[in-house]
Amino acid sequence: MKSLLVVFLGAIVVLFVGLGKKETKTTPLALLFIGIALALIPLDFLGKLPWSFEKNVPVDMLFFDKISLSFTAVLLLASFLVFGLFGSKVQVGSDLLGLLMFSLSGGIILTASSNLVMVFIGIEALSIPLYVLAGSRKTNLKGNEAAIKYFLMGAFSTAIFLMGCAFVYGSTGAIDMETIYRAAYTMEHLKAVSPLLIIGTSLILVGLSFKVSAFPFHFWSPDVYEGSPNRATVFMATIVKVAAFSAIFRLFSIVLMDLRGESWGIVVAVMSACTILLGNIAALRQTNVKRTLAYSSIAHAGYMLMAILVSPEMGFWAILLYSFAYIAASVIVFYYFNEISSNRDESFEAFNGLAKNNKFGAVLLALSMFSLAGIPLTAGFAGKYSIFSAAFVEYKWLVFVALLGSAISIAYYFRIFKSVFFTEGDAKVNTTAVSAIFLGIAAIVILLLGIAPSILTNLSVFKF
Amino acid sequence: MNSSQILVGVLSFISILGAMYVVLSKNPVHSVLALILTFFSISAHYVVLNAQFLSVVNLIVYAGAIMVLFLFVLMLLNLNKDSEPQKPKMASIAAAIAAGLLLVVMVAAIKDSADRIYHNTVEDVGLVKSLGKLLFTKYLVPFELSGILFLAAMVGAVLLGKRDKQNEEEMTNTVTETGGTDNG
Amino acid sequence: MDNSIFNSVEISQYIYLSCVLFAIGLFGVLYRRNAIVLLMCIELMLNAVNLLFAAFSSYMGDNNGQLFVFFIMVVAAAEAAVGLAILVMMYRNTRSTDVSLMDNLKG
Amino acid sequence: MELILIPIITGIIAALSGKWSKWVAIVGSLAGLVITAIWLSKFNADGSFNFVFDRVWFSKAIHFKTGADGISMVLLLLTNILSPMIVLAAANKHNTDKAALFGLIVIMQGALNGVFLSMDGIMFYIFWELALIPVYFICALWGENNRFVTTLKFFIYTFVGSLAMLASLIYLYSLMPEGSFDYQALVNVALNETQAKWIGAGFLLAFAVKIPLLPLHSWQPDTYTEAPTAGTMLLSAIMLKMGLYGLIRWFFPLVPEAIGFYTPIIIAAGVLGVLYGALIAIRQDDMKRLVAFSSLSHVGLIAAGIATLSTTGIQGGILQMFNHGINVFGLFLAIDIIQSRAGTRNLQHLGGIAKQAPYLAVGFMLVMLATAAVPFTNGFPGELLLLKAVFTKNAIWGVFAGITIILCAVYMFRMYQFSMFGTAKNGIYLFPDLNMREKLLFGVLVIIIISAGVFPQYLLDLCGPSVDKTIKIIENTVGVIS
Repeated sequence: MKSLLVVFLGAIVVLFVGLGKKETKTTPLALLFIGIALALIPLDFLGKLPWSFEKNVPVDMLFFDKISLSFTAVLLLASFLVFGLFGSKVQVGSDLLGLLMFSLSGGIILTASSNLVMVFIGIEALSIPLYVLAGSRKTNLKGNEAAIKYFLMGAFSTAIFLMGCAFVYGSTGAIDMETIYRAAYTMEHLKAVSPLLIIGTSLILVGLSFKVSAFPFHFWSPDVYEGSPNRATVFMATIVKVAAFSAIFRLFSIVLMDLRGESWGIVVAVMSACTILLGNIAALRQTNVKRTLAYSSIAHAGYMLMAILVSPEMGFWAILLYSFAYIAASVIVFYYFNEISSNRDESFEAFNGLAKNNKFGAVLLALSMFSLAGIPLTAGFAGKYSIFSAAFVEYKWLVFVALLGSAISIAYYFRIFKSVFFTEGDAKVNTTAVSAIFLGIAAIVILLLGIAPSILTNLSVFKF
Repeated sequence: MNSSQILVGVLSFISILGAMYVVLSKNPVHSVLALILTFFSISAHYVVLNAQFLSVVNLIVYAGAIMVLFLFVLMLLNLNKDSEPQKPKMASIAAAIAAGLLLVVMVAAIKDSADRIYHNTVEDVGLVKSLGKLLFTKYLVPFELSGILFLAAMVGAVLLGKRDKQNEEEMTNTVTETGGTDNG
Repeated sequence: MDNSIFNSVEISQYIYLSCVLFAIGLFGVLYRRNAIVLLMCIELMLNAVNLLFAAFSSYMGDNNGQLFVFFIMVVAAAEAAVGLAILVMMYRNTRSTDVSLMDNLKG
Repeated sequence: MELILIPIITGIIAALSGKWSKWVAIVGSLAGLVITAIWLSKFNADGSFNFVFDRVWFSKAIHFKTGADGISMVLLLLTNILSPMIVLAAANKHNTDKAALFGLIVIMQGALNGVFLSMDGIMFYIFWELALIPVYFICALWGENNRFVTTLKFFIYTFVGSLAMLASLIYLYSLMPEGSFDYQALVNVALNETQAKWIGAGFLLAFAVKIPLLPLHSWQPDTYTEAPTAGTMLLSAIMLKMGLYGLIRWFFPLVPEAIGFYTPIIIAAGVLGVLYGALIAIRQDDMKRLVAFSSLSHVGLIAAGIATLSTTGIQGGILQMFNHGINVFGLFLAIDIIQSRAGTRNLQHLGGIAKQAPYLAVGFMLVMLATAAVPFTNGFPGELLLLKAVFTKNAIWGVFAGITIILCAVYMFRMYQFSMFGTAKNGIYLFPDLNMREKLLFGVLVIIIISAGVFPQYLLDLCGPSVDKTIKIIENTVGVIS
């Protein structure tokens, strides 16, 4: 709650400090607020936190437990890195920064919501600023296209999500998650799950799948990612995805857990398998790095969906680890992509020869590629391992598909490798000291969670 | 068949008719007008359902504010003519199949389970008083948050609507007569 | 209050009505190409949802559903504002609101 | 523990230390050798695991657990003897960025030590993958023209193999009530035959790609040819042994239920590899390619010998793993020296080197004889034990495998004759003899070749009890293996 308030306050302050003045640099201010919010997370953890529905939090609609705080930490870390790396170089207006912070607070609401109304408001608060962000290059046709596509898809998926909520409301008589949980539990035990509830959860799943761009609702994301300005793309790829996953996790893994075998389990499993395969295979055929990254992020959504299918304790740990790994690596890759492609060349060739001119960058890129591909001793491996081992008991075939997907992913990650390390060229990135610090933080996250992922679990708060 | 059944039937018919016209009309302005008609019928439904507050809000927010905004934009952009090119048949068939499938699935789900929804009519449901009480106690947090959401939306709309000099110079095919700036 | 409506009209009738409206809206989203009409179709879908919520709420005697509708209306207004702003921006650049012209992004 | 960390840390330091990196790397890898020597002196060869180090790592199920028994000790010895020599051998290269190369070699040493020391399934997997990355970079950064495609093929082959192994490990893990990846716990899991076959398939895929066994070998000759010499040495002399070691330590003890199904396959693939490799090697003109195929042939015999699951077979396999590592290093060293001076390694363009470089001629001769398994060189006892084991298991396969000695002699002598004798076909070139560094390398090699040839008993005693224990583990499940 404290973090949420700080982010809100920060958004408003940033918005008004920069108002009217053209060249004010408000990035440090935004970073300050996000930093404070991030620092407040451990404080919240020190108190005794409920795991799920033990109510001892005064705020009724928002629910700050281990799950929401952990996801909030991921979101804040991600936005800290994004703001640090993408806010400093290009002149970003304070209005855009403020909007990003509004969006971030929408993400935090989403992670903490304990009521479908709050989920809805969270989604909207997360998305509406991003519709604007996607179109912030006003005269760029690609930017316009991305904005309109993102907006239409977003509004459309929200409508579907709301229809699902209505059905759930009709079948359980409630919109707060605790009552839904009870009702679903009772229904499961009476062996009389209402078809209304099943179709409601399916529609909710569809609506949220649009947000995380899971198959078959992924088609918009490569276009939107490509057309949006880089800072919006990285925000969509990291913060939106993780926030939407936190909502999916809470709704499906916890609230509707009892219905998994009955209704959505196999659907999610098939979706995740298709997402993984499609994302990885389609990424192979791209010539534009940004589109490749978009498809790769689709594939990663598939892996994260797997974590919904297992018991909440294991799934939570896995998805959290995966989120950390994913955001840290994505931010690094997008940063270098942003710096390199500034002269409008978004092909793989733009990366040619980076290793010669910028060793630091090449090593960091290698590290994040390894993490994304799931090579051991990076956080990506720890995340993949925990997801796979948790899912193996029930969904063996899915794990095989996922392993196959990982093997395929090597090929396109190594295309970037090829350009960076093995091809002559003149790609150059002038990393400032400030950027280097943020990149260093991301790299440390990757390495630390890769070498000793147990530090996450060993924090006493994560012991379930 | 008693009077309320007939009333609901007629209202439903109007809603569906309006909705069909929204989708099928070639002229966007006609669509908007049909949509307003649909919204009015839905408001009437709310009255029948004893949800007076919603009915009023629906009229004010949807039929009043949003639809006027739509009309305003349509007029502003001079879109009030049949500008849309014909779509290939295949696309319309595919769209119809997709929508029809969803409808069938939903109807099939309802068929068996509608009677399981329990009826429990409480006197003050839907009245402004009870809703207001709930809104400012239990739903205070979402209420405040949606205020902030509005702030964000407003900033965003202004940001998109305004034209800054730097962009003006880049602009290749500037359209001068369409300066809609205040849609927030 | 007049309770006769709840006794004489089945709730399923409202559910069917909302589903039909929702499906019409969905069809429109898939079928039409004018962005502004697409936006209208989405509003139509949202209204179907609202109606469904209100019906459930009235029949179950539970106020929460009606408040949900209130929030949907409010937020949809914000969304529509931003959407129209994007639309105007698009129109300035392309002199059209036809989404099928938007195919610059291809893989 | 220290055997893993010290090389990795010094490797990273070496990669960062610019022009001093050569010395840092040599010191780091020699430190590994010194620790191995100390461990050898303290080693208690009774078949148990010595020097056990155990800490919780990822979670309760995954520990950082290391330990060395006789089998590991032989391979640790091989790794730590060869790593300093590979650094030294690479030290003359005019590479653009030597620092990273030396660093990567030493990191590789640490990762390989990790593979041979792991006593936890996931830890084994992690080091298995970790060993792949430095060698990938060595090959891809300093290799020859076509290196990117070749190394990518190599990487994908091995990566797919390792993913299959990961799947098998997770499968095994999911069958345990108290999940754990501890070696002992994994060994203890009781499987039915179908499960054992599936799990075995995952492991075997990983190991067979690395060894490489016959249908999965296609990455090998290309990679050897394209890789820089240091990379080829690491790959052939040490990395191949990871697969063979995996067979002994992990494959057979973990899925003994499926050995009835898998041993014939491995023996067949091994022996066919022996013939195939040897026959192709005879026709090669590129010396590196020739040695690559000869290596395929030798390793096939080792795999077949191990799969007989007899004491002679496994002991011979371990002995031969050590000796093949030494010999193949020697061969690639000689080829590297020839190539760097003559500018080519094509046999058709070489000749007459012996006259100009007698020291090289003698050293090369000895290595070649050892590879051809001439008595009193190190190649002989291992090959003898392996052939005996295969012959006892299946006479026909044994006879086929026996042909290898003749074929090996043919291609080795052909290579030697074409390169060393006669006259240069490619004009006359000046061929300076070995310098001090190369003399040192060959000197050490000669000492090891002769001493391991004359006293093979030392290594056999070192690994004997552990081999017996491994066989006992398997027999506990499936009964006595004939």
